[in-house]
Amino acid sequence: MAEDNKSRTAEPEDEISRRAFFTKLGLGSIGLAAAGTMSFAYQYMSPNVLYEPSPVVNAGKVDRYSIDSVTLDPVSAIYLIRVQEGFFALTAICTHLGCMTAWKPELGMIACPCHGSRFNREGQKLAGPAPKPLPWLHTWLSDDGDIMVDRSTVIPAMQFLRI
Amino acid sequence: MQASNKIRLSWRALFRDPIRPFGVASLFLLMAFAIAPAKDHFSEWRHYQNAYLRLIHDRSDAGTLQRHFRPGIQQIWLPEAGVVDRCKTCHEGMAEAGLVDVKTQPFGKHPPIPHSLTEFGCVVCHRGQGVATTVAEAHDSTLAPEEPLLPARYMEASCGQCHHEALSGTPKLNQGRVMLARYGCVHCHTVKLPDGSTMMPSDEPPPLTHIAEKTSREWIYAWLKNPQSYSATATMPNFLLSDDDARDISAFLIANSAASGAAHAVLVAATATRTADPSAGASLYGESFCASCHATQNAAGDVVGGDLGPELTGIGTKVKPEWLRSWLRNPHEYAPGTSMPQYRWTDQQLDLLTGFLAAKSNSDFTANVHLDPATPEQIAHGRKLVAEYGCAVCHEIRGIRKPDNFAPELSRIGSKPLAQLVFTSGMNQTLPDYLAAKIQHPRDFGPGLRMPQYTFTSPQVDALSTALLSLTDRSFTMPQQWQVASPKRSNYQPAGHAGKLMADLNCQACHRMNGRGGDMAPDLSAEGSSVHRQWLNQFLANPNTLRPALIRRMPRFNLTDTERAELTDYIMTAYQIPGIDPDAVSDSGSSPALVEQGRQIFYSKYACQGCHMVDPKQDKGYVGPPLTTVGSRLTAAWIDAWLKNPQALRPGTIEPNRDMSDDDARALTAFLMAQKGSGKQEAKR
Amino acid sequence: MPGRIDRYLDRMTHSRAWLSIFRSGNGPNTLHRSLAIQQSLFLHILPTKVRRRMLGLDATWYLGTLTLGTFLVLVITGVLLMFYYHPSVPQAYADMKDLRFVVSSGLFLRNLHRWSAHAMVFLAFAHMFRVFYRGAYRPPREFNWVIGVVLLLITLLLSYTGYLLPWDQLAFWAITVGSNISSAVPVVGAKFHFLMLGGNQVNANALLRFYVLHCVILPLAAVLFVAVHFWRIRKDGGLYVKQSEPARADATAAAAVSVAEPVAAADVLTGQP
Amino acid sequence: MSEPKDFVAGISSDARKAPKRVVFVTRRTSAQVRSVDEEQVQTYPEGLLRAALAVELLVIALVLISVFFDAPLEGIANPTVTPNPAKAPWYFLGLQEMLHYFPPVVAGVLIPTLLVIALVVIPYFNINIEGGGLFLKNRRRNLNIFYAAAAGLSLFLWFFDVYVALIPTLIVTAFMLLAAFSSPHSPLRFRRYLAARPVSWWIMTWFLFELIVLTVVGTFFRGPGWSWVLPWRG
Amino acid sequence: MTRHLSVTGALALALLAGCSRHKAAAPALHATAAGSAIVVSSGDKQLGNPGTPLPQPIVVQVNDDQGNGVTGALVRFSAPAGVRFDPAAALTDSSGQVTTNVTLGDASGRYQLTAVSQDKKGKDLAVQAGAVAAGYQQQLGYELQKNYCSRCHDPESTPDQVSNYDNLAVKPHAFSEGDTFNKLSDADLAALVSHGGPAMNLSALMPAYGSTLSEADIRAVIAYIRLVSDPPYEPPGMVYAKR
Repeated sequence: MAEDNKSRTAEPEDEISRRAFFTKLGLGSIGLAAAGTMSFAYQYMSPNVLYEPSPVVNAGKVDRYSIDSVTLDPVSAIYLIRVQEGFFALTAICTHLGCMTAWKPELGMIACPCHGSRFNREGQKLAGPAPKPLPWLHTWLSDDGDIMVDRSTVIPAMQFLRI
Repeated sequence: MQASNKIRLSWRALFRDPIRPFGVASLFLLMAFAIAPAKDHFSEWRHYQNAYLRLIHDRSDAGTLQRHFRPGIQQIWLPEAGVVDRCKTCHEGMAEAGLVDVKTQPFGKHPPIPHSLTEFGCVVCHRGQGVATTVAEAHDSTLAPEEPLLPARYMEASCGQCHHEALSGTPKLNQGRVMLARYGCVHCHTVKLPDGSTMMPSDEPPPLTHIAEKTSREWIYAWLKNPQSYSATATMPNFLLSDDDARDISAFLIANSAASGAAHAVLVAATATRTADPSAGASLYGESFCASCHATQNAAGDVVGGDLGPELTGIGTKVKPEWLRSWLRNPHEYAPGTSMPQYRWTDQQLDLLTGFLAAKSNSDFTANVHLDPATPEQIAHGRKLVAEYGCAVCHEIRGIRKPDNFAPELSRIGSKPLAQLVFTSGMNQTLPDYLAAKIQHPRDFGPGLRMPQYTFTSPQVDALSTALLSLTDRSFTMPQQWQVASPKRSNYQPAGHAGKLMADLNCQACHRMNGRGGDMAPDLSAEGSSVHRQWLNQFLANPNTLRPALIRRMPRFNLTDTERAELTDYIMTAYQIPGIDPDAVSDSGSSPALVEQGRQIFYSKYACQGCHMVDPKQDKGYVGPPLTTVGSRLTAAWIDAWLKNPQALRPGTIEPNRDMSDDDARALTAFLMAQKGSGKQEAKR
Repeated sequence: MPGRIDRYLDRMTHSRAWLSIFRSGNGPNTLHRSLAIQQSLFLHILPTKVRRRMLGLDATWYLGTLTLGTFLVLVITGVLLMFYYHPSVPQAYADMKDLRFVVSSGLFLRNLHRWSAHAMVFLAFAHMFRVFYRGAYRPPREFNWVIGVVLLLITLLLSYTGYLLPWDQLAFWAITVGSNISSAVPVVGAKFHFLMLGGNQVNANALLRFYVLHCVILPLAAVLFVAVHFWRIRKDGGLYVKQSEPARADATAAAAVSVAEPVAAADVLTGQP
Repeated sequence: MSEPKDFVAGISSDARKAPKRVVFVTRRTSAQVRSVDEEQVQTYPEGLLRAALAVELLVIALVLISVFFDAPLEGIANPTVTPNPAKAPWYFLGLQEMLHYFPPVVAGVLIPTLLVIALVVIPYFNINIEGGGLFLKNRRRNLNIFYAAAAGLSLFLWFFDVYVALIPTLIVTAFMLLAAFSSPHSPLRFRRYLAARPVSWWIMTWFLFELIVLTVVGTFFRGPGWSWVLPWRG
Repeated sequence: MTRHLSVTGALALALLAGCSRHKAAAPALHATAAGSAIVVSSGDKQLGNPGTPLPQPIVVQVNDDQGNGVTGALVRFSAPAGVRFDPAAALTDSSGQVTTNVTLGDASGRYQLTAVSQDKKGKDLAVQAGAVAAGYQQQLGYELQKNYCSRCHDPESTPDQVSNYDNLAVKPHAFSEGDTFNKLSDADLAALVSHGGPAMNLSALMPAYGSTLSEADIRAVIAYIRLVSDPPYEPPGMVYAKR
């Protein structure tokens, strides 16, 4: 009963202020908990492992590609292009709205079916709404002579893979 | 009362004015919410990644290692194989060549293997639970289909999931597979392989249809009681029969035996010779090279000889002389399927050999076996036991049909869930230990079990366990691109009359032809294109050995000239291989200069004398066959082709491929073709 | 510093935006507080007033409240778990493993969901027996009791359907055993079993059906009936008072009452006395 | 339309009328209004605050449990391998225990259905509105019914060897006998208490007792092949 | 109260039982004698496989000053983690010998096994025995060399496989000759095997196996040679952690 007596005999105003304190404590920590839960939810929602094909693509041996040839690998959505200077890889995804572009040999350019963007063989935009040229992808030769393309790393244009 | 009063008071204190407890409770709530993510943050794998970073931090190659290091959970995902491996999360240095000196797990470098780690993942070979990111769950989870880690000693089993042929890197697995076939495991246990085929036994359990002609009931009894006490190399396991059971089974087998077609000459002569001249018998035994297949115990007490046929140390105790004689005369009459060749011995030779063998007895084996005449009940009970123990699975027994899948199928034993295993008390509760124990002490796993007792050494048990552990579920669901074509099984039989002759001689017991046959003697598939007809004919008449280093030699069959001619013709015509054109290289008559040049490179450039001998006086080469008479034996075309690429003609031969130029090859061929001096003499003889 | 916070809060709670949302505004007087209940969609199914002694612990043990609490926890955790769950075979089990091993705090959420589910079943039972022994089911509350029974069944079904979703041995065999009971019903049993599993055995179809039941249909039903349940508490005259215990009631009341009129949280925020 | 009638039957839905306190009038009580206007407080904040408090405590407990105890997860579902024993969720184990004794139709269908029906109809019986003790009024008849019921039930359970359910039944029966031979004037408080219990109380208590016993047995005392095991043994 | 006691008692008992099952209490060994020297009499330098028992047991002998075996001397075996001895400690038998079966650890490579006894003054007498565990690559190398190399490189002659060693004008080196092989780098060895002796100005009796064995095979053979070389082979430029 000691509790009771104390509270009964307590001065109203400091009683009130104590209540005020506890209320603030309660609501405050609930607020914090809510905030924490938000960040917790964010952490939870961002996956730690992905079930996606690896960004590194094995494009096979060099001699599969003739000089001045443009080869589209629809699965990994990249162009494998061999020119005099060597090899380079472009993404086949249009920089406008992500449609899959197509190589038009008769025109000698890369065309996007969706909104008519046109790119030349080096990826520079020739026409259409596309905001950026097609990015060049990092390309190298593996130990056993296969051409490897990393779709996740973009390199500045005109860096050819010399053979 | 006091207590309850207190409780009531405290509750009142709590609920009189909710604000205060509300505040406090909210604070605790906040703390509680803080715990969960914290626990998640201090996870095992983070601890190991930090430890790894500390490890590589002050190495000289730290830069490279840190560049390769990927924080967070690492995973190898192979959808077609159903593999999700997160082992690399902790085993960060797995593929780091620089860490070869690091012994502390989980950071060591993976030892070199013929496969890429990322291409096959970890669990395919090591098992364990790939998805797990905690040590305990990853390594010793036992929930099917997650299995505990496969101990290193059985690792070869993992190779066996895809590779069904013998690999040079997996001796243990190969041995285990051979044992499965040789010790009759696959007689009772069906083992289906992913390619749809079934594992075939390689042993030859004798038919018991006419056993009464062959041996005595006493011997059967003693043998049943303990086969290994008759001969240590016996492949028949011990069924741990009680005296009565052994008695009844022997009674049944004798009673059940029927007369075979074999004609049994009464062996007056033999009994005479047995006492007469053992040394003659011994020499005949020797020059017939029986020891190539049959072992005997020598004076020193160690068993020497081949293991293709049964050990003959105590044969005299085992078989009746008249049976032995008729068997030696023509084994096929008694056991049509046997691989014992039909030597064409003369009656006198037969007597000698019979006498010699009949004298090889350890009479104390059956010494203290005394059996009363069998009663019908015993015979009936014997029949019951024979059916019960599945004797008919291996042996052909009159009136008892071979039971189908007599014992549990083992096609997927390698991934049997622990939940389905029944362990004996006190044993390690793992699948490998279960298999080992089951092989060593089958009867410990409960009364009424019929699996017999084998006498295996612990390496043999390891090998068998390894072979069994390779029979997994996964091996049946391997992705297409991983499957390795298992070796072709051929059931080639020589055709025609010569074929019949070769069947009688059981050439294929030792020689492989067109993919079928033993590996004791050279593969004859290319014989026709490699040797001279005349030489072959001579050889069949008197098979002198090509390789003095070998114990095993071709026995001499008393072939008639017509038989030899027939055989020679057949071999010369049937066993040709394409690409060897006899006319391409001149068989004889090359210029002496060329021969001399050949001699030069033979001795200097290629130093063939290291392994071969041409001139017995100076050469001592002992690895390859002597080439003193090679000219009269081999065709020039064959020698030429052989020199250029031996492995193409005989895969796996140890003669190294020297990529010889055509000129060198021609010169050497000329030189070797010139080596036929002794050959001529032989031809004359 | 605290003063400033107070001022900010004060300004906030008197801003037009705030008042447009919480029309009642707030104040220490009864009107504000009644309005706070009445004008909130969620609260208005509660009575604006409650007998003080019903707030004591021994009246209800707060079992109903706690059951609702577990339900809320289950809804939140359940929704979060759904983000990582595919109701397909065998992916469902793989998802369990991922939650266990790679999803941040996935294991914790799953535990929370599972244990809360058990707690809810237990609390629902406890609530029922408590109500019975208090005689709170008596007229005019008999229909609310019936609703309570329905809610109990829904709770059991929720837990039962959720039991299959991990697709492990435990789940599979519990559901196999359980579902076979239903096929023992004389006439419709077999058909019902067939419909429940979408086939004759527990397989991908069954998993999907249980998933839909567990995540959509049953929760909706539960929410609906809970609303009615609360509504009926109010309409049936508030929490049940036992006529036979006025004496103890007073004691409780005396104990439960504090002299000072308690200050609502919001009032403290507004700093009004 | 037709002109309005002067008398409208049906429920008045006049919003201005204050809601009336509902009073229940039993057979033996005359309708007299006892207005105990006891003190009421605002639900907000008083009630809500307490509710929030209760829920907070609950969540804290649950969170702590979840942090320290992991939810079970066994091997992937495998129709070919039946775990032994295959147990339903704990709250169904009472039922499964019954299924061990009775045919599915009885234990799986009949009993649960009856239970639900019983629970539903409880409030619609007037038997214990007054909460009168079972054996206080027309004792002889009730006693006979009770004897019959108890004996019948016990025999039934005994016939099926359902000792797990029989023993609680007997215990409850014993207490009911004790109640039957006690009166509101018994010296012992406990006996007075028992004597005042109405029939519904007895039935529900019996049910609760059975439920607890069966569930506990099914959860802890049943091993492979639903055989009897002792949890503290291994 | 009593129940509580009984329960706790039961728990305690269970605990004890569990423990006792786990650690099989080994009988305490007391040396009744002491030698002055300890030698490995058999089982040294064996080739085994990871996690597998060695083909032969290891036998060590404790001798007195006269070199006669001492009976009843205590010998303890020790080795890197993962290696198991059966028994790990024992008293020498009448001939002064202790025999132990060794199971190697799960990592392939070289293992140092130590046997320790004490002389009269209580000073430790230690002797080392080496054992190597062949991993996949070394195992492959072992099989290959057994087929292709050992006919000449292994002086041991057995009935099954007569050694050609004595027949060679220039004697090949046994693979265990570390002093010879450790001088050669992996590249040199690879060249020697694939191009033959003349390529390295060595005897022409060493044929070229470049077209017979694959590079991986040759690497495997080299790995085997490195494994069995005595003294042990130290790979050059190996990076060791500074700690």
